Amino acid sequence: MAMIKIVTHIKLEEAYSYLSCPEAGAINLFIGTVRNNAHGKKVEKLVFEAYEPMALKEMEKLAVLAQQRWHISKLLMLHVVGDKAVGEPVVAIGIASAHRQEAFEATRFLIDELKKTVPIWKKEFYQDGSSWVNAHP
Amino acid sequence: MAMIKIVTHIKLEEAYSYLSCPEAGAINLFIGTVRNNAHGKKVEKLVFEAYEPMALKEMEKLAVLAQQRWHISKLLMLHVVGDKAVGEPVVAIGIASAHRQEAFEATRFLIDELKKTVPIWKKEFYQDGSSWVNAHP
Amino acid sequence: MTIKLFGITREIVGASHIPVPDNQPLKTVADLKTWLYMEYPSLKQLKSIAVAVDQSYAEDHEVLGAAAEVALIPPVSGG
Amino acid sequence: MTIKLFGITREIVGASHIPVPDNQPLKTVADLKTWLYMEYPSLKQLKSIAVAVDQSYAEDHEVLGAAAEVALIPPVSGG
Repeated sequence: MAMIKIVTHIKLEEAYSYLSCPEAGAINLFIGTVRNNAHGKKVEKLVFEAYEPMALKEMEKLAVLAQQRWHISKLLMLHVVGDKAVGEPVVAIGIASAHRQEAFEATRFLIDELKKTVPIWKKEFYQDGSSWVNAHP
Repeated sequence: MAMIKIVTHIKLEEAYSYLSCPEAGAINLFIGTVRNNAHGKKVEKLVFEAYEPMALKEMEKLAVLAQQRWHISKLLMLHVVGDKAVGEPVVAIGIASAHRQEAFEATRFLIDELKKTVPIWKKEFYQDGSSWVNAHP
Repeated sequence: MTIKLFGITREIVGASHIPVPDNQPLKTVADLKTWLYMEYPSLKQLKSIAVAVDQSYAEDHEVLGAAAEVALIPPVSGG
Repeated sequence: MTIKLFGITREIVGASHIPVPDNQPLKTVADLKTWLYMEYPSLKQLKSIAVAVDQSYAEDHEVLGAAAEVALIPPVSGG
């Protein structure tokens, strides 16, 4: 079972309720948040943009890969779009599994791969300008 | 900074609020919960008992080791005592760090070590009896 | 054919879509890229551009054919 | 001296403390263990028993001395 969504706000309680289930003894939840600095610059906010239908399809592909590789009870992938202030959650990856090793490995796989393939873009805003992350060589 | 506690209930929102901070871009939260079965037996509840002052000291030692080994913004270790029904959280390990690798590695280290050294005991109750986990050869 | 743009490609081009003139014989993804870099040379400043055909990554040799939806995917940076 | 008991050791002994008679010359952790296994042979059925002195794990050779608090630690199973 998987919950995969592009949202404007990540609600932790909702994520946890989805993951909680009687056959899972381990829940691992990774939350990526907006850091106050990047490359030595003070960050004021981030703006996320997604190619939503394709982003959802790519996330679903990753979910299928993870479910083939590990024994997973519940899988959750949420990513935000829109403006996000320092401290706010921007991505949540959650795995519920019988044992903890699977939860750790699958969470790590999903966030690593999400960052490589899912068509979502982040623009950093500083006091003196802005830039699309990772766009230039 | 660390929050280390023995509690009767783990409150997820409280754990997350503690971990959230502007300099951390990564929060990893592991929650161990009561599974509905163990060694092929249906589990009805668990009862946890702790040697509290020593358990807290051992958890603090692990926190110090983790903070020496990884660059950690916030560290959280909560463990319950008392009766716990299927699905309820029994342990929470949380790490907030600038980057996700540190959060994953430190979380895993802390739960692995907690299970080895912290004086807390779990008794499983089945329909037809009960047993202290891991006590016998 | 129309090409969807996101993030920095949208900003560079100054629009959320590029219309491809009907007289352009763009058979493959590679043809599309060649045409794009000619029309919008500033796209060359990006680290990479991938092409999505019908919401899946497409290799250079793939034929556009009757693609319902084509999009440029500049380097992703989610998470 | 009194020894705190938890979990299965508490259940086996049937009490949360074991009083050690004053006439027992228990100098080290090893001496304590030897005495315990004699007095409570059923403790031998456990996978292991560690001893905590003043809330820290103590090795067999360590001297109990003026320990304020001694406890038995059966195999832990937290988490």
